[in-house]
Amino acid sequence: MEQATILSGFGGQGILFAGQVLAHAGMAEDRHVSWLPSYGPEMRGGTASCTVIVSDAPIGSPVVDRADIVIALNPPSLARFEGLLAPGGLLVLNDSLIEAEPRRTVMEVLRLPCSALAREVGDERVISVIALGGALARRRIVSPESMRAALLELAAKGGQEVVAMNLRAFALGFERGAPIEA
Amino acid sequence: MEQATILSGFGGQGILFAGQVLAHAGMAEDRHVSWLPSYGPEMRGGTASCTVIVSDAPIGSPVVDRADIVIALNPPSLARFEGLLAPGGLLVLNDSLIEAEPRRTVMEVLRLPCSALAREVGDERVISVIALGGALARRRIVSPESMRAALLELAAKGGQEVVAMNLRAFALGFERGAPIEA
Amino acid sequence: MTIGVQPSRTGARAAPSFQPLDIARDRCKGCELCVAACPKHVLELSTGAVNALGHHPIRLTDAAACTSCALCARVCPDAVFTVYARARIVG
Amino acid sequence: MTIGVQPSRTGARAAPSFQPLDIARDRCKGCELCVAACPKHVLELSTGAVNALGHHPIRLTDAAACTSCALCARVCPDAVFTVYARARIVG
Amino acid sequence: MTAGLRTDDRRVVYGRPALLTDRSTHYCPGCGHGIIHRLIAELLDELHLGPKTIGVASVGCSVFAYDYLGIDFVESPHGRAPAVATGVRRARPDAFVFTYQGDGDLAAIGTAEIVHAAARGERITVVFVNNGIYGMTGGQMAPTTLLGQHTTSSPRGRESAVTGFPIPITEMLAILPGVVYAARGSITDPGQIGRTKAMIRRAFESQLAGPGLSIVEVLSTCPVGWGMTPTESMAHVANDVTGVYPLGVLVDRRRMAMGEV
Amino acid sequence: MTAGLRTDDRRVVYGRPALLTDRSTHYCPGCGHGIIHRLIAELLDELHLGPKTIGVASVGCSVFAYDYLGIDFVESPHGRAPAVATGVRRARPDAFVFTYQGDGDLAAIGTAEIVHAAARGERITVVFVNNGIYGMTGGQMAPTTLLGQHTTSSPRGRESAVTGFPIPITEMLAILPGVVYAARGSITDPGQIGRTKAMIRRAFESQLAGPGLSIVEVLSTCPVGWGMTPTESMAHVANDVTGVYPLGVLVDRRRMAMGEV
Amino acid sequence: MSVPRVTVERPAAAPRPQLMKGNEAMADAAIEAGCDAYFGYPITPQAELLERLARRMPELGRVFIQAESEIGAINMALGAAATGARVLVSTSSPGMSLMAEAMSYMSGSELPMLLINVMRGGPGLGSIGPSQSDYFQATKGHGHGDYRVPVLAPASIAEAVALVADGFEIAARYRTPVILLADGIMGQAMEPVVPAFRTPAWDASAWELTGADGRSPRVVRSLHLLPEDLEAHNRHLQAKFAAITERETRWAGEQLDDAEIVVVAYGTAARVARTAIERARAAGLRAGLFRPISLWPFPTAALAIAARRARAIVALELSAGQMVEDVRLAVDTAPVFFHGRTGGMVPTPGEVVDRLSIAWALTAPTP
Amino acid sequence: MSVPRVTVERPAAAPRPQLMKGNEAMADAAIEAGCDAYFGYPITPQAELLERLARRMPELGRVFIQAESEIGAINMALGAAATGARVLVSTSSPGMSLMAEAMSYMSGSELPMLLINVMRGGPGLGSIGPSQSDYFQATKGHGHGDYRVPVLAPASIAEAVALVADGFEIAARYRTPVILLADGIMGQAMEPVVPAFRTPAWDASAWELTGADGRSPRVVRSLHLLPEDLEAHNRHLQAKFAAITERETRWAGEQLDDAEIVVVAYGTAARVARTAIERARAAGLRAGLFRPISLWPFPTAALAIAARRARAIVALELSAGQMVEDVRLAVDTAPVFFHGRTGGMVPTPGEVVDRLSIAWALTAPTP
Ligand SMILES: Cc1ncc(C[n+]2csc(CCOP(=O)(O)OP(=O)(O)O)c2C)c(N)n1
Ligand SMILES: Cc1ncc(C[n+]2csc(CCOP(=O)(O)OP(=O)(O)O)c2C)c(N)n1
Ligand code: SF4
Ligand code: SF4
Ligand code: SF4
Ligand code: SF4
Repeated sequence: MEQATILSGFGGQGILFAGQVLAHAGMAEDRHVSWLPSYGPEMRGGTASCTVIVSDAPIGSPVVDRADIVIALNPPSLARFEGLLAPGGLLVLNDSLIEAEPRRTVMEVLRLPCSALAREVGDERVISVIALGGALARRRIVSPESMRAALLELAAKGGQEVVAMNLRAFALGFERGAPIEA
Repeated sequence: MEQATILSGFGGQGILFAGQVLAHAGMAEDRHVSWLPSYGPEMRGGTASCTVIVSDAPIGSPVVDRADIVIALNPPSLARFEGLLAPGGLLVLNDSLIEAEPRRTVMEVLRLPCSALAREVGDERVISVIALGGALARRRIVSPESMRAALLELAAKGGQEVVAMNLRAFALGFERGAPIEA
Repeated sequence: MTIGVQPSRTGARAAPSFQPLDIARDRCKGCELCVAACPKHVLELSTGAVNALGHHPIRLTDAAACTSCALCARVCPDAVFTVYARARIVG
Repeated sequence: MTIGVQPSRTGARAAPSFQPLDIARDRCKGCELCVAACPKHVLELSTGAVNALGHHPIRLTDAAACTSCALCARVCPDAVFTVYARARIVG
Repeated sequence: MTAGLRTDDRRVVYGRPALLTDRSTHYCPGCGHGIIHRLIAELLDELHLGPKTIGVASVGCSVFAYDYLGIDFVESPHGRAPAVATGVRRARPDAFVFTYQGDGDLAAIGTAEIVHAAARGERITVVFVNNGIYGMTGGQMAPTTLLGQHTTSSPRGRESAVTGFPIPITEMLAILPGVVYAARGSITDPGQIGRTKAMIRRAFESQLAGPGLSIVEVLSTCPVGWGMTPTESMAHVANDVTGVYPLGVLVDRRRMAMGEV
Repeated sequence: MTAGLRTDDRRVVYGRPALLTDRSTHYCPGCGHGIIHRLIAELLDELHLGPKTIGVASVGCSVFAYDYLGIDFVESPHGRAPAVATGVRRARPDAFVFTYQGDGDLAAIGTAEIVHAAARGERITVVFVNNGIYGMTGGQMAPTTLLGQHTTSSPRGRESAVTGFPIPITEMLAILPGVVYAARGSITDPGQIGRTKAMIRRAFESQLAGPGLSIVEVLSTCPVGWGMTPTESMAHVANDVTGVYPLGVLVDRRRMAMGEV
Repeated sequence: MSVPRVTVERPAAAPRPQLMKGNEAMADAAIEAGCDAYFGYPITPQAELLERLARRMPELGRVFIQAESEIGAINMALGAAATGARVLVSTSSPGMSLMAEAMSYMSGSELPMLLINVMRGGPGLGSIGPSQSDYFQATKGHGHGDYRVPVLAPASIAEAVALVADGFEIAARYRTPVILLADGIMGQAMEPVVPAFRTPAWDASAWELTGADGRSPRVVRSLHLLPEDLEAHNRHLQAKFAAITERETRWAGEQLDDAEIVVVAYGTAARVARTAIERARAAGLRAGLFRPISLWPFPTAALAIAARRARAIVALELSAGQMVEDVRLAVDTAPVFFHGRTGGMVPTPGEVVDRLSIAWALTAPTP
Repeated sequence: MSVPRVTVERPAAAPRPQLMKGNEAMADAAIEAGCDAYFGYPITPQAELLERLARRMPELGRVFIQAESEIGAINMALGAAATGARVLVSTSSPGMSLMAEAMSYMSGSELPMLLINVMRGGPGLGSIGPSQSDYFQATKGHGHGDYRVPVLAPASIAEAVALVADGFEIAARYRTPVILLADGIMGQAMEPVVPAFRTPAWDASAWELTGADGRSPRVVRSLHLLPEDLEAHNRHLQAKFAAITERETRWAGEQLDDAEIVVVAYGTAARVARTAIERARAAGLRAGLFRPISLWPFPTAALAIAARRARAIVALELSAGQMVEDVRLAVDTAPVFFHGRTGGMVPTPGEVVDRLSIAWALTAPTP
């Protein structure tokens, strides 16, 4: 099975990092993975996004025309990627910045006040990890354990403090994302 | 009918100029003409040569593999172009510089002490015109009149003196080149 | 248009409702160069808000204290400010 | 090898058969820079002859007058000259 | 006599220059390009040059200058702006022509083009924005980078033994007789910004006055590339960069010629 | 005591340097390249550098230097010799590396390469032969051509209004800290030839001594391109060219560093 | 405000043929075509073109600049073209290589220019002898990105003169650089030229930069950072290239009607072929000449038709085999043979006749 | 005296896959392949390659120089290669264009080098999005003169790593520059790479300049002023190119055995094709993938064979259609369709499936 996740938001929201964490987690589970950043016009300020594919078979196109999960952390991201969501896919929205309602209905929507939660945790840059936590609570692309392990590895160079913060962020998102009837 | 003449010698012997005179003369007789210089390694010092074609029909290749006349003013020129002479072609040699005998025999050879004659006329650079005069005495590619007219036109920028000298040179060559039984 | 006109010397405190700055909020990138340049320390980022560019935009904390010196405008890379002074009374 | 060794100071006129210059005739291009450089004016072009390159090569007109100062060799662009001086008598 | 004043009785003390378009720039927060763009827009307004100006954009973060300045613009390949400007100038003797170039663009790949535009004395103005780094491509070392400065391509800090020394290109250009005006300013505070604006004005006026190339090097910032806040960046220029690249007028041959003091 | 002398008792006072090959050059009669080649051959002989030298040829009449000097040589695209030499130098720290470049090659198309080799302080020596013209291609104007000089591409004489001014490129390079030695000599008479040889020797020794680029500009001749006899050409350099390009040592940082006088 | 135009004074004398060097004839043709500005850098074998314009352009009050390099020259051309000027650049092979980036920019920015490449032998510094080994470069992959440049190849000096005017015309009509691809012989040889020069139409009002006076600002650019935008721009360019292919394909044929061997050759190679074909026919070989004049667009359809009745096709080039690829793309009804000489060598009529005989023999219809 | 060699310390840990960015993986592969010297200039999307080597090469005591320009970089490479060094250069499309002249020189001088072009959208400044629009440039007419350069195109980051080593090997074996042609996605994406790096053989004794110590002087040159000499040199080069064509042609096939539609694609396009083919087969279309790995020499013969049983060929590129010309030269047994996106756009698997369906329908065997 092949699952594609698109993360998108402002630069400085830790989008690319979160995507790499997911890819690492997938690799830790001996799955095939690919991580593709938007390296285009978004560079300077603006919007950053990346596509992460986790699959049981060798991966074909690293560019997707159907995503199983779209994580949109700001309004432009929603507008840009909503359309790529596969029927029944999961849309994670940053409630703090996005008032708009998604145009499509054949999908599952998870609204999280990511910005607010990030401030709780203490650093805006963990916002993507929070959202990713929420997403994984709904779609077990990889196990929470693999995610934590990957976070430990990748956040390490930032020091204990940063690692702890990221783990908190993931836990928080994972908890808030849990389906009500769970 | 198409006639190709190759003039070759040291730079400074007026080779390219003499070739242009011949081409002009041909044009004056409403024939098709082409003039192709060697612009290659010879540039700096060394040997200079050019190929002049005068023809009644439009000219194909400006590069020839058969020449009707070869004018060789120094030893390297003889070595290089003798082979291109068509059977029965005319070979004009600068006796002053070339001791060697041509290797081939199926041709007409005209030996003229061009360098010596040039000094008579008073300028080394007319040596090619002298040789050309000799050649035309044996092969009427163009009429002497057309040649004189062309000389008048082309040498003009050099002034009266130069024109006169060139006319003398042509006359001298033409006279010395005349077949004995004429 | 950048001739260094000085704000009117009326001596009096500006009426509180007078607005010396127009701020193009959605152009602001929160670089805080104006904050450093403002001699009256009446500029700060509104950390609560995020503008269209995703930045916390600048805000004027005390309109009355602003002297319309326009130093903020001179340092702003994004030409966010239009600066006004009270009109002088003619005649 | 270009150290400015002076020719032997024997005082005496060199024997006429002494040849101070070896001239690589077929290298000469007849530029006459050596002619201008020679303080004794004993170099000139042999206008009668033409060398392999088609130039009138240089010739030494008076071997006896040449002081082996080697100025010709120092200015020659084509390293045509080898310059000799009489060997000094050892002991 | 404050009576009778209504709050809407306001005079504009400082407004957005007319030649700046409405688009907000793609530049990073606090980037010096924004300030320098504004100075150019102000001067073109003040000198009424907009309608006869042809700008020549270079390749760098500022390539988009043509989106922010409301004038005719032509884009150049990386480093070639002075050659492109030469073509514009020769074909349009009556136009006002300036290039806007970063230090990677002008002092590295474009060295031959700027040197020879200067040697020819092309009647153009060059606004040379030196932020000591390749901003657009992610903060690599430039020939102008300070010794010891850490960049993505000099991770251990620039070492003179391997990469040589910061290049004083404007000083090199200043010795060419074809250069009528050369100066270096900065934008570290309102005062410096004012002085730099005066330099650019002088450079523009030199072009209007007659032959010769005029150039103003502006010591700018790249907060993102330097890994500093905008305010720190300004301090860095004021404290460190100006030590290597001294501010001031390097040559003003018009003044010299006119015997001005 | 002249008795007992036989005519074959001869000492070589001056001989063809060992590193000059036997081929006669393709240079025109009286061309300065021949003299400068000889000086280089003499110095490589004297300093015993032949076996460790890698020469870098440029594109110009002198491209064939590799046929006349008996050393390893690599050919460069037009103007790029300093970049090629940089590659050679970095890959062969122990080699002796020099470029031989004409003024069209170095001061026109190759401007960026020489400036940045100098800025990097590459440990190479540049023999820069300035004959003020493009010889190989038929005598066109070069950036170094004197004002008023007639060439095939400046038939009315070089006019500063259109083509600017002769470029003092060596002076420009001399201000770069990466340049350890820069000097300008000529070959107009045995004395100047001797002085120029001393400059090239100093430049070679600077490379052997340590980091930094050393360059010697040699004011040379192009009799054919100038339409003068070789002797006239030498006089022209002595009387006119040296007025625009003064002879002498422009900078000797080794000396300065070592406090030599 | 428009580019200063100089009214061209026609030669007083009645047009009687003049013996002209190719390079000089092309220079004069450019002047007569109304060329406003020339930018170049010396290189053999095109130097006389630059030198001629160095003398004549200033006399006419037009722009002549010898740039510091080929890169300088073509970027000056880019700037001048952006102001609407009729621009000429000339060079030879190595210089052409240096112009790859700017050519891509000019095509992308839709700027017109005529660029003359008088080819010499390569690769590298090579030789200065005549060559056709820049065919691939001119017609295919010179610069980066998806763009094409019309390429015109003259087979005589008279034709070179005509193609200079045509080149300017095509450049302006389609807002694209145009390459006139000549070889060293076309540049160096002298042939009679009837000075029947032509001044084609030129309307730059659609793109010329004049200063935004009374109109909204214009930007001449090749950057479209959003891939969506750049793709749209590329679609526009491709449509233009399709139109050029449709309308500007040029070729000439000689003795094709009964030809069983079709020689495909352009430029000097076509001249050699002509002589060879004469000799071949004298020897009983029915040969004919198909001569592409536009190398891009290549006359694919016309060649396919001309090849139908042929039993063999012989591509003749002064190269190791470049145009022959386009010949093979066009022809699948007969075997395609190749003959070429490289490095400045020119095939002789004799050796070509030999090749034709071989092809003739190899393809003899089995009785 | 030989180039300073650094013994490469193999990664201590057992080779467990690492998630690596393409640009960084290629940089590491070059280091492991024994690269002595790197010369480059920053440009997106290859900057990380330069940055990685900026950190690692000095640590290993090897040469890293950020040149003043791409022209500086490749000419430094020329000089270093002349001394026998194992040289790497990297750039992206516009920078590649600037290297045309020196590439022609290096091929003519027979100097080895690996040159990585991480392609972006063109023409001109274009965009920084992924592209394959430099195919013509890499395989045909980049520089002037008759020369060819081996071109290798990876379709995954793991393959890019392998081809770096292969590239160095081919470069040394045939004394030629080699191009590794990647697109922006190959440079920017991250995929697992098993660090199974390889250090190919390298013997420079035949050409390296060391100073003429105890041997006669050597000259590395491309100039052969006598056309006869240059032609002889060209014959030698052409023979070498023929040998490369014979021995170094590479390609891969997927599901070709029963394929009635053959998709021809390389690099990222091949990855998209793979997904599209999966979906197509799910829909009952028997499609397969022919993936050229060496773009020059192009796997002409292999493709011709693979195409035999196919009823349609679909060339898929991130360009307006360049490789498709080589596909057409190879295939004459089935219609060749083309699908491409330009300017940094990447075809989606969905749109490719649509194209396959159309080709499938159009070529349906008439009952
Ligand atoms: C030929 C070429 N090489 C490299 C690049 C990549 N590139 C884009 S901008 C740039 C340099 C930017 O630095 P600078 O000129 O200092 O401007 P800044 O971005 O710092 O303002 C480079 C190398 C390019 N576009 N073209
Ligand atoms: C890219 C390129 N452009 C132009 C040329 C033609 N060319 C050969 S030598 C030369 C310049 C020669 O002048 P200079 O460097 O002064 O050397 P000189 O011949 O005067 O000694 C030129 C332009 C070339 N070979 N390559
Ligand atoms: S200087 Fe301008 S952009 Fe920066 S914070 Fe102030 S208003 Fe905002
Ligand atoms: S200087 Fe040399 S080349 Fe010139 S004339 Fe004297 S010997 Fe001959
Ligand atoms: S990268 Fe640097 S130069 Fe570019 S916009 Fe950002 S701050 Fe400005
Ligand atoms: S053209 Fe000039 S530089 Fe070249 S060889 Fe002749 S004299 Fe010397």
